[in-house]
Amino acid sequence: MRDADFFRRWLDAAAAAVEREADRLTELDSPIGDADHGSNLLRGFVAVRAALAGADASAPPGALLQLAGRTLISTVGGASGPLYGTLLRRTGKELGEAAEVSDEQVREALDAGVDAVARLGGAAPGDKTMLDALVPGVAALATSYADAADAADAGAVATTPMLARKGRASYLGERSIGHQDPGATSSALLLRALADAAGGAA
Amino acid sequence: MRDADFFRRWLDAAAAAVEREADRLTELDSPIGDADHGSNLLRGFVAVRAALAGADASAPPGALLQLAGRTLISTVGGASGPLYGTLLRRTGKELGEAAEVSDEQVREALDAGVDAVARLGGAAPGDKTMLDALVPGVAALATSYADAADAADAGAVATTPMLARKGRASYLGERSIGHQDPGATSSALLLRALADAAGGAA
Amino acid sequence: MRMLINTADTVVADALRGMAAAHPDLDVDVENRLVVRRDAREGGRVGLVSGGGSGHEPLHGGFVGYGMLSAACPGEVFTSPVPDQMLRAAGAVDSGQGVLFVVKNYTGDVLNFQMAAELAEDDGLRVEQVLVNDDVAVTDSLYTAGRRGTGGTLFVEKIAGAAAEEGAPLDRVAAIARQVNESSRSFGVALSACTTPAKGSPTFDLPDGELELGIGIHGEPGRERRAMMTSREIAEFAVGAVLEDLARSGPADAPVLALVNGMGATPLLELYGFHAEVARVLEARGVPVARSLVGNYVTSLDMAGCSVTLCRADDELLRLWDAPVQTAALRWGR
Amino acid sequence: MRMLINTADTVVADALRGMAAAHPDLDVDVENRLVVRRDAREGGRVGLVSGGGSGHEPLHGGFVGYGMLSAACPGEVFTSPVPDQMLRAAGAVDSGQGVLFVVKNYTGDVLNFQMAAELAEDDGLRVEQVLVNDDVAVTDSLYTAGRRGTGGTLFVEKIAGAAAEEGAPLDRVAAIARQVNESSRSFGVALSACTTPAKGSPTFDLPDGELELGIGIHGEPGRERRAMMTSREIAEFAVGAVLEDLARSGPADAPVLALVNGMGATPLLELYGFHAEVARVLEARGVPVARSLVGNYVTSLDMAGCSVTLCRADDELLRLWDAPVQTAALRWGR
Ligand SMILES: Nc1ncnc2c1ncn2[C@@H]1O[C@H](COP(=O)(O)OP(=O)(O)O)[C@@H](O)[C@H]1O
Ligand SMILES: Nc1ncnc2c1ncn2[C@@H]1O[C@H](COP(=O)(O)OP(=O)(O)O)[C@@H](O)[C@H]1O
Ligand SMILES: [Mg+2]
Ligand SMILES: [Mg+2]
Ligand SMILES: [Mg+2]
Ligand SMILES: [Mg+2]
Repeated sequence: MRDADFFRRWLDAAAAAVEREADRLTELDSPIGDADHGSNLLRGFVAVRAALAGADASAPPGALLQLAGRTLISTVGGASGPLYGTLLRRTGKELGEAAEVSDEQVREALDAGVDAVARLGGAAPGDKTMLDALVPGVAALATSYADAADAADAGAVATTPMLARKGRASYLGERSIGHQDPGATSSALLLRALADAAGGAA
Repeated sequence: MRDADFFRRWLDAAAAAVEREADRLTELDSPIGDADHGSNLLRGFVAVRAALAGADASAPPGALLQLAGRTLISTVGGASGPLYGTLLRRTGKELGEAAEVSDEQVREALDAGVDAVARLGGAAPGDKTMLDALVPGVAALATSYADAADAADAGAVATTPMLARKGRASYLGERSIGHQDPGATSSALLLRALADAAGGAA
Repeated sequence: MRMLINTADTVVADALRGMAAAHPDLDVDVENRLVVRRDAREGGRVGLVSGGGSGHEPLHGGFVGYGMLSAACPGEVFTSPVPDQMLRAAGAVDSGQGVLFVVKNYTGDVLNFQMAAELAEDDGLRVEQVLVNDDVAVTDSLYTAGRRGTGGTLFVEKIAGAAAEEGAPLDRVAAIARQVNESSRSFGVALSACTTPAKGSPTFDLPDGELELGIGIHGEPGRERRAMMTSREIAEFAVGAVLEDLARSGPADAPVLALVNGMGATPLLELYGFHAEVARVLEARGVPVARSLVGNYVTSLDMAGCSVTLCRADDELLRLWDAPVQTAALRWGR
Repeated sequence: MRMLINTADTVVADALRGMAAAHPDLDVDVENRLVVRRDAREGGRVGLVSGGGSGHEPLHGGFVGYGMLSAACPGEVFTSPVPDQMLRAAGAVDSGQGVLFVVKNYTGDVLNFQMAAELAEDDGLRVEQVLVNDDVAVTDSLYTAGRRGTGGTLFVEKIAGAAAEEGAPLDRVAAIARQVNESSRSFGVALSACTTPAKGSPTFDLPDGELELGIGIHGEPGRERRAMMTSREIAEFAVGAVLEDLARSGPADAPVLALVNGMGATPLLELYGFHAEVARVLEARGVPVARSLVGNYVTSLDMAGCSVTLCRADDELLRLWDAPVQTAALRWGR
């Protein structure tokens, strides 16, 4: 079973990954975007850290994720703010009030979260967006957290040859081919952070 | 004695020199000026060519120089337009209506022209301006046209270590040191053209 | 990095402090990132709220005031604002007549404004939204993010703002805004990339002697790179693309409002020269230019380049365009 | 060369054609290089004529109109106009009340305007001249070319223009213009050099991470090169230099008009941020800011950087500043 501390460790590891990789994410967002993805997420996860630090010590997993999601929505802006915010809020809502949740519940909740992202943004796998990492990543949760991280990584890498159909990269048409999607890359970081949290607890 | 044709050849050679050296003059005007001296004179001397082509075949030396001076004033702009325009107009006025003039008259007329430039611009030799080529150049006319050209060349080169006190270069203060003055350089071209005209006629 | 800034993080807050100092007639909330017309709630007008990433100045903050926007929500550089800003802005300008959100069509702007609209409606406000998507360089389809909102935004904000100022009700202001958007098309070119404070180096590499055709206003490269063209050739290309698209939805010879817009680093001297070519092409094609605007209005930081926007204008749009406006960046008639 | 032009030779003519197309209310004479207020001769006002090299847009052509200039004479890029232009302009705007030439203090401008003034007087016109020399970066002495005319020119043209519009006689308009000049001081910095069309490459080499202090508006380097400074440090330096000089001729705590002027390629976002710092320094020194203007007004082609100009303003200057103006680039009150 996974308690609130597990989710705090996840979000903490995610924040650390974003801090570490912010410049690279912004760099990826330059040729096919507007060079802000790293600074967007950095602003958001710094705020998430602060929000979690201020949250009730007894807050259950679902409440923590919803708080993190609301914080991203209120601080990130851009496309990724509402999308990642929705991912965490929806996942949190699915987890409800329980103090501890099973890995199966985590998987189902994340599945619902990813669904909400797809509905909000109108994108599908293959469109060269964060969904190309999130969808295979969350699917692989069925085997293990480590597999999920690996699948998300592979999904992110696989966006390189894709032609973008959503987000700013789509404005480039054919010229979007040959660049890895920044959002898929940050999604892979999030799932790697989840695996780290799970690994540390194992 | 020097007839109208001599002065036509002078101005023609001057125009050719400016056409040839325009980029270099503009280049010299970049570090200590505003990067337009070459294009300024080019515009002016192209117009002078046209004006002379349209001038009465019987026009005497004085009239030709006045016409060239007026043309420079009406087409060049900047500092060099009124200054070179005044040089030629004043020199032309000194030559009066005579169809032929002696070298001594040429020297005296140019002397008056250079004086007019000094009065108009308020500069003196040593201020890092065209006067640093014109004054020694016209003084050396007392010996020969070739000496005048050499003296003007030397005068232009000697502006390099000077601190500018007039014109745009003066805004730079100490930083004007180490650059050759563009106006002194074009003045040396004018006197070299004069020597060429005299040499060709000799 | 050649920027006149303190730190990359404070660029937007610093600019808002400067707007506050320069324009005492505006309510500038630096903390909450809002520029609000001081008398926004007086007169019982429909509120007009826009916003988007910063870096496009004077859009949108420079267009807040009499006859144009009621409030603007500046996001971080090239990053759409967060819903909290639009929600607060809506609350600050609503006088019971409802609020129109003017949203440039970017995924981020659309999602954030949408969230704000839902929250505002939860609060009991009436909110309409108009999406600006005037950029013909981008293929429009159900399966893409669709066309970007660029120069046409100025026309929408000015003309809808004039309607709101006259006291038109929300549905009418929204309808006019949509009409202006549907009548507006833009095309942009870049002669250089721009540099965001966060990245500190140009967003793409454009060798001397080449240009990008079909750029947006966020430093993204265009659809196509070509060898440098003359101002005349660019005008022919850009106006041609705009007119071709515009002709699909109306008469090809209707009078237009013409905006020649600088991307930030192109001198006004060049923009006027370009406008001469735009006017020439329009004349050759028999399109009367009813009004012209030349300058930096919807920029992309320090990018060199320009865009041209044409808006087919009937008498009513023209009348609203000519109506008095008093903002930091657009002003006439008072 | 990243320019939106046809050819280097046609830049000024092309821009004038564009002005003619954009502003049907102006008389633009492309051939003779003149921008004239259409009703310049009506109303029996003193004529206000200015001009100078092109590349500083919107100065001067953008300031022709009601309450400001009667005519502008654009020279080639960075090259003062020729006397023929000013003479023709004087003839076109004189209604018998005489003409004031507003001349920025550069050798070329001074000489060409002087020649024009003499020719105009030969034609029987009354001509006064005012020399603008507001740039404190340059040492003023009898033995040099003296201080440059920069941002203060806008204050002189606006305020003297308002006086002329009110019907003040020539000597009074000239006296006000001189008072404004004597009350104005400027200081400029460059973060990059500019590129003239004729040369096609930057006028000087400025490595990343350095800036030039005390630049003019013709792409000339400044007095001093330094390691990059923050916006706050630059404001402290520039405002300090301006105030120190201004204090020599009047009370140190008099209200000022403040102009934060972009050199061409610096985004408005940054200019507003810089204005915040300027306002902060002025407040710390107890100098009230009566009015602010932030934007690109007296530029240096595509140079990145800015200048700050302060003009000590008594009630009468303030009243004339606030008076209506209707030009392409400055407009309020009508
Ligand atoms: N419609 C969409 N659905 C899913 N993800 C999207 C969508 N649009 C954009 N994204 C993701 O968002 C990322 C960009 O985020 P970011 O740079 O922060 O926002 P913006 O594009 O507004 O600058 C893209 O790389 C892509 O993965
Ligand atoms: N007061 C002056 N007296 C004499 N020559 C001058 C004076 N001021 C400038 N010059 C000359 O003019 C030259 C610059 O000419 P030019 O570049 O055509 O004009 P501008 O300085 O107006 O751009 C300088 O190199 C200098 O030789
Ligand atoms: Mg982005
Ligand atoms: Mg020069
Ligand atoms: Mg963005
Ligand atoms: Mg010059």
